[in-house]
Amino acid sequence: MNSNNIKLSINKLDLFYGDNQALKNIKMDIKEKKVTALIGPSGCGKSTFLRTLNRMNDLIENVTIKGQIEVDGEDIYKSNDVIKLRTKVGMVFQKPNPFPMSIYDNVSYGPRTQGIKDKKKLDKIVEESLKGAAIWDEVKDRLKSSALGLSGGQQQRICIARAIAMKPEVILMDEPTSALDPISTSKVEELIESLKDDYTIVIVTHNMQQAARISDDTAFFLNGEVVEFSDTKTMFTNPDDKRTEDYITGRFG
Amino acid sequence: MNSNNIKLSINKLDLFYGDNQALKNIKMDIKEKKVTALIGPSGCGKSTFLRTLNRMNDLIENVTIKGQIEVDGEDIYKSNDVIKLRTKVGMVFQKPNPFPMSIYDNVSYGPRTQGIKDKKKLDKIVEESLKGAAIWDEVKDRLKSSALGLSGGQQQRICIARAIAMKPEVILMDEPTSALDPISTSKVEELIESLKDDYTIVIVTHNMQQAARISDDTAFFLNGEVVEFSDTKTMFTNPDDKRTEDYITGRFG
Amino acid sequence: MRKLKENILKLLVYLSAAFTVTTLVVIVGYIFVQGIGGINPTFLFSDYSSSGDGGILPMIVTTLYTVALSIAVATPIGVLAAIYLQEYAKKGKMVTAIRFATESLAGIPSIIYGLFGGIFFVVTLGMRYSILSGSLTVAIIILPVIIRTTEEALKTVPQSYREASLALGSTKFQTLYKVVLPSAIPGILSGLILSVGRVIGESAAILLTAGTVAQMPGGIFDSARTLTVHAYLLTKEKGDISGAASIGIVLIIMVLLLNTIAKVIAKKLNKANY
Amino acid sequence: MLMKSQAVEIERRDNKEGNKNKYIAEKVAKNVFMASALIAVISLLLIIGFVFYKGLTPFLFKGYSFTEFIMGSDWVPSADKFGISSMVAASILATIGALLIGVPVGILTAVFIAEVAPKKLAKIISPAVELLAGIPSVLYGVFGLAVIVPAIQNVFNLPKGQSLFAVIIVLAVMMLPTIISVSETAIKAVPQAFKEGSLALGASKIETIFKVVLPAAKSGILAAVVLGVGRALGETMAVILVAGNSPVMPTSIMDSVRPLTTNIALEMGYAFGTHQEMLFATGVVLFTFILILNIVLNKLSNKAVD
Amino acid sequence: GSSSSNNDASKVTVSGSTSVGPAMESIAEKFQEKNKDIAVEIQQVGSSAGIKNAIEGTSQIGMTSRDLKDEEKNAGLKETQIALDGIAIITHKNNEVKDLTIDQIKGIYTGKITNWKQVGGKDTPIVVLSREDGSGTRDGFQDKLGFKSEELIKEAQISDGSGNIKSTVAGNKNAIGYISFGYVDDSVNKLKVGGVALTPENVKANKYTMARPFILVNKEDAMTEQSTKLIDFILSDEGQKIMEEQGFISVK
Ligand SMILES: Nc1ncnc2c1ncn2[C@@H]1O[C@H](COP(=O)(O)OP(=O)(O)OP(=O)(O)O)[C@@H](O)[C@H]1O
Ligand SMILES: Nc1ncnc2c1ncn2[C@@H]1O[C@H](COP(=O)(O)OP(=O)(O)OP(=O)(O)O)[C@@H](O)[C@H]1O
Ligand SMILES: [Mg+2]
Ligand SMILES: [Mg+2]
Repeated sequence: MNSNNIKLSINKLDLFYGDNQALKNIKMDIKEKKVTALIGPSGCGKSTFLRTLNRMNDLIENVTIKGQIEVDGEDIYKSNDVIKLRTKVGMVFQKPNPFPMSIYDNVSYGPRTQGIKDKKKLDKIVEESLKGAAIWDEVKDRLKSSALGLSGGQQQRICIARAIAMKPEVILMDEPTSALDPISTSKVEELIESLKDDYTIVIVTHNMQQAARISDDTAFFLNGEVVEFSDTKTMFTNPDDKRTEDYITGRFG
Repeated sequence: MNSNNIKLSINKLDLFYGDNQALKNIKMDIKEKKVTALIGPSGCGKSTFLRTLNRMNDLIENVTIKGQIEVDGEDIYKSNDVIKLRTKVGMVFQKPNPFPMSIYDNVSYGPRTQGIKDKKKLDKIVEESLKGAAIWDEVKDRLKSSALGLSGGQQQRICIARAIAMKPEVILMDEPTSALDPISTSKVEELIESLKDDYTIVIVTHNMQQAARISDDTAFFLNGEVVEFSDTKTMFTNPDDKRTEDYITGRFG
Repeated sequence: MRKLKENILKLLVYLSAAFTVTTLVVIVGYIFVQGIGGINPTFLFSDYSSSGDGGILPMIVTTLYTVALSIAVATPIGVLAAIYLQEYAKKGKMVTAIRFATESLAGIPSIIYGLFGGIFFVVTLGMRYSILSGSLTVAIIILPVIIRTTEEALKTVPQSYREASLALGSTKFQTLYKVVLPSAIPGILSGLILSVGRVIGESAAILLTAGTVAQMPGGIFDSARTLTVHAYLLTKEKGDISGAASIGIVLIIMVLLLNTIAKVIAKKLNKANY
Repeated sequence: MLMKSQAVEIERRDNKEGNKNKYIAEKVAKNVFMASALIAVISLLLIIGFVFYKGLTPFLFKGYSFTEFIMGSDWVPSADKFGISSMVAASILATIGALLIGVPVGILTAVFIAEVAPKKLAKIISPAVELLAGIPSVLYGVFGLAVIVPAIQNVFNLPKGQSLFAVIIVLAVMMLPTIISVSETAIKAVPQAFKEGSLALGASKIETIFKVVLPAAKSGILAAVVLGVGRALGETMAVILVAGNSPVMPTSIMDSVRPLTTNIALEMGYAFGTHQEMLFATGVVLFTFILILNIVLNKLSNKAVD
Repeated sequence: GSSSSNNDASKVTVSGSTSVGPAMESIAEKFQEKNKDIAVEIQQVGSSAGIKNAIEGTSQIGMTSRDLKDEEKNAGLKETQIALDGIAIITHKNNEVKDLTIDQIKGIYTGKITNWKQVGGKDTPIVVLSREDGSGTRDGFQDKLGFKSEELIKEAQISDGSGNIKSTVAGNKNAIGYISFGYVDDSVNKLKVGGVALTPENVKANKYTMARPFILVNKEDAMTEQSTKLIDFILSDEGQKIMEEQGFISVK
C-alpha cells in the first residue's frame, strides 16, 4: 500500500459560528497511516477544525460550513451517511466526557452499538482497549463501577480506550494527553506510534516536543488559518513562515 | 515578614471515597507566598488532596476525612465558616467549569457576591483579572457573550481569571495550563510568578519542567501517599526516594 | 448587608417549604378526618348500590383501568413526540408554534376536552360512553404535561454525552436509547407522576366520555364511573362531603402506590445510570 | 509490545455485524418519533379547531358581536345576554394573584427539596408533594368550601367567604405540586461543576442557588411555571366551589367572582345551542388569554437572565 | 358487565339529569331484579347532554329536570313526566327565620330585600344562592316565583348542583338557597313557604307550589321492547313508590 495515499483531503474550508469566522480557507491533505499534528495558540480553531472532520459541528446550532472535505475521495458533507463516517473516523474530545455508566459499559459502548453482543468478544475488546490506553491496571478491578468516579487523567484515558475500541480508520485526538502525567503520556504516545501502522491519526497538541516526537506532518494554525503545513521535520527545523518559527520556539506573542 | 511562615499545615490526613482510601496519612506544610507544586501519576490523589484544602470534597457524598488541616493555624474542618475559608482559598478546577453566563459575569461573579456593586470597580477588576489570565485581548470585544462558546483553553483561562478576581490569599490550581498552548502557558506561569509576591499558591501539574521552573516546594504523590516533599531544587537534583527519581526522570512504571 | 440578604432568602426558602408542608398536612389531614369514618371493608370491597350501603369497588376498578389505559396511550406518544421536537425537528418557528399550542392547551379547562371527546370519540368514532373514550380523552389532556416535562428532561442531558456517542458511530436512535433517555428518566418520571395525578383527579372530562354507570365494568368498552367522578357526583348532588373524603383517602393511597410503582420501574429502566 | 500484536490482528468493526439493523432501527425510530409528534399535534389541533369552530359560530354565522361579547358586562344566557368583561377581569386578577403566591412558593420549595433540606427530609417531602398532585380537584374545592371560605368569612368578618381571595389561595395551592416537581427535577439536573465553581469562589450555598443554579435551570423552571399555571387555570371544579360565581365586575379582593373557566364548567351541563356556543367562545378567549400569558412569561424569564 | 353495543337488544341506555339519576338507579336496580335478562345503563351527564343523547341516539332514553327548549322539541322527542320534585328553600340551621312568603322570597332573589331583619331575622345581610342559568331547578324556581333570570340579584352566589348549595348554606349563617326536595337533610333548615311546609302531600295537593317535573324523553324509533318496559315500570305503582322513597313526588 502506498503510504502516501491521501486519506482526508480538505479544500477551501470556511467555518462560521454565527457571523464569527473560526476557520478561513483551510487546505490540507492528511496522509493515510500517518500522524498529523495540529498546533497553534488557544482559540485558533484547532478543535473546530478537528470537529469538522467527523461532522461533529453539525450538532452546534448556527454553524455554517463551506468548502470540501473528502475522506477516501468522498465528500463527507455531500454524503448522508454520517454514521458510517463516524464509525470510520473516531474521536477523543478535549474535555473528557465519559458516559454516566460503568467503565466497562463505556468502553464496550461502541462495539455494542455496532451489534457485537458476544460477551467474550466484548470482554476481549474492553481489555485490549484499556490496555492500549494505558489504564487497564488501574481499573481492572473496578470495571463495573462508574466512570464518573475516576480522576481527570483516568477519564481521559477511558475516552481514548472508548475510541480505539471501535477500531476506526482515522482517529481524531483533541489534546489526548493534556491531563496526563509523563508516564501515561509516554504510554499514549507509544500507543499512537503503534496505531500508526493501521490508522490515520490527527492530533491536536500544545506540546511542541510531543508534536515533534510523534507526528509525521504538522499544521500550524493561527486565527483560523493554516499558516504552514508541512512534514514535521521541516517545520521544526526549517519553518517557512516567521510566525511558525516564533511560535515553535516560544518567542511568539 | 518572615517568608517561611507556614500558611497551610496538613497533618495525618486520610481520605476515603466510600471504602476506598484515596489519601493516606498526608503530612505537609505549605509556606506562605511560595509556590508548592504537586506532582505524581494520574489517579494518585493530587486533585483529591487539593480539594480538601478548601473543603470542596464536602460536596461529594460518602467521603470520610480524618486528620487535620490548618490554614493560618486554624483547623478548617473544625470551623463552620466554609465561606470565609473559600474566600481565602481560591480554586481553579481541573476541568474548566465556567458558569453558563457571559464572560463578564463569570469573572465579576466572585466580587459581586462579595457585595461589590460599583460598575466601574467591577469593570476594572474584570479587566485586570482577564489580563492576568492572559486572555483579555481575545475576549475584550465579546465580554457580554456566553463563556460556554469559548475554546477549551479560553475557558480554562476564564476560570483562572475568575479565581484571581477574588484576590484570595491562597490559590489552588489543578493543572491550570493543561489545555494551554506554550505562549498562554508561559503567560500563566508569569502570572503565577508575579502572584507569588502576594499569594500562596498550590499547583497540580503533570509538566515536570513547569514544576521545576515555577515552584519553590514540590510534593510527589504516589497511590495516595506523599512519597517525598521538599524544596523543588533538592527534589529535582537530588531526590531522596528512588521512586521520585524514577518518576521525575520518566523512568517510572 | 450580604448576610442580611442571605438570611432573608434563606428564611423565604424555609417559609415556602413550611407553607407547602402545612398545606399538605392540613389538606390531607382534613380529608382523613372527614373520610376515615366511612372506610370499612364493605365500602372498599363490595359492589355499588344506589341505596347507599354498597361499596366503591366498581369505581376503584374503573379508576385503575382509566389510569392504566390513558398512561399507556399518552406516555409513548408524549415521550416520543417530545423526542422528535427536541432531538430531531429543526429548531424553528414550527417547533416553537407546536410548543406554544401545547402549553396553551394545558390551560384549557378539562370540561372542554370532555365535550370534544364526547363528540369525537363517543359519537364520531362510535366508541360510545366507555372507559376507552374516557381514557383517550384524558390521554389528550395529559399529553402537554408529558411532552413538556420530557422535553425539559432531554434538555438537561449534557451535550457532551450525545457528542461522545455520535462520535462512536452510533445512530441518533442508539444515542437516545442508550445514553440520553437513561439520563432523562427522572425528569420524564416526574412528568408521568404529575400525569397520573391528573388522570386520577379528573372528573368533568371523564364524566362526559366514560359516563357514570355505577357498575362493575366488564371491559374497556363499557361505560363506568371513576372514583373522582363518584366523589364529584356525591358532593355536587348530595353534598356528601364525608363520602367524598372517604374516596379521597382511597385515592391518596392509590396515588401513593402508583407513584411508588412508577419509581421502582424507573429505577429498573435506569440501571445504566450511576 | 502488546500493542503490536494487537495491531496485527486488526479487524475493522464497520458495517458487518448487525449493522444493517442499526440503520433500519434509525429510520424506523425517526418515523415513529415523527408519527407520535404528528398524532400529538393533530389531536391538539383537533381540539383547538373544535373549540374555535364552536366558539366562533355565534359571531360568524349568527350575527352576535364579538366586541359586545368581550366588553359586555351582563351575562344572562336565558335572556340572550352574553357579556364576559367581568369574567375576563376575574380571570386576570385570579391568575396574577395565584402566580404571585404560587410561583415563588413553588420554586422556593423546590429549592428547599433539591438543595437545602437534609436528604432524609427531602425524601419525605418530595413524594408528599407528588401526592398533592393526585388529590382530585373536587376535594380541593370541598376543602376550600369547608375550611378556607369560612376562615375568610370569619377573619375578615364578611357576610360570605366566597371571593377572589379564596380563588387565589386555592389556585396557588393547586399549582404548587406541578411547579415544585418540575422545578425540582430541573434544579437537580444542574451540573455539579457549576455549583463547585461558585462555592469555590466563596459564595454561600444560598448565593450559589440564586445566582448560578436557578439561572442554569431556568428553562425547566419556566416549563414548571407554565404547566403549573395551566393546571390552575384549567381547573374548574375547585374554583366553582369557592368563587361565588357571581358574574359581576370585582371591586375588591373579597368580592365574589366568576372566572372564565368556571363560567364554562358551571353552565355547560345545562347549556344548549347559542348558550353552549358562547361557553365555547369563553374557551376561545381563555385560550388566547393563556397564549398571551405564556408569551409574557417567556419574555420575562428571558429578560431576567440575560 | 356486558357488551356495549347499542344494538344489544337486552340493554336499555338512559342518560341525563344528575337530579333524576340517583332515583333512576334505584328504579333500575329493582327493575333488573325482576327482569334478569335486561341490563339498564344509567349515565348522569346533565339534562342537556341527556336530551342531546336521546336525539342523537347515543342513549335510548334521556332524563331531564328542565322543560325542553323549542329547538329540542322540534327534534321529535316524546316526553314522559315521571315525578315531581319539590323545591325546598333552605337556610342555615341557626337562622331564626323559618317561614317566608312567596313575595319575600322573590324580593330576596331580585334584590329588593337584602337584610334578614327585613323579614324578621337578625341584622345581617342576606347571601343569596342560586343555581346556574339553564338549570332545571332554577327554571322551576323562577317560574313559580314569577321572575326572570335577568332580574336575579347580580351578587347572587351561583353553585352547580343541589349538593353544593346545601354545603354552602350549611356553612354560612347568612345564606339562603333552594334545592331539590330529595336532597334535603338536617344539615340545613327547610323553610315553610307562606306557612306551608314542603311535604309530598302538600305538593300533590298543590298547596306547596314550588315544584318542577322530572321528564324522560325518547325518540319513538329508538325504543325497544325492553326500554318501553322500563318506562312502564317507572309509571307503575311500584316504580312510583320508589320515586317517593327517594324523596320525590309521584305523578299519580
Ligand atoms: N468522586 C469520586 N468517587 C470515587 N473515587 C474517586 C472520586 N474521585 C476520585 N476518585 C478516585 O480517587 C483516586 C484519586 O483521584 P484524584 O482525582 O485525586 O487523582 P489525580 O491525582 O488528580 O489524578 P489526575 O492527574 O488523573 O487528575 C483515583 O483512584 C480516583 O479514581
Ligand atoms: N460553540 C461555539 N460558539 C461560538 N464560538 C465558538 C464556539 N466554539 C468555539 N468558538 C470560537 O471559535 C474559535 C476557535 O475555537 P476552537 O475551540 O476551535 O479553538 P482551539 O484552537 O481548539 O483552542 P484551545 O486550544 O483553547 O482548545 C475561538 O475563538 C472560540 O471562541
Ligand atoms: Mg480546543
Ligand atoms: Mg486530578
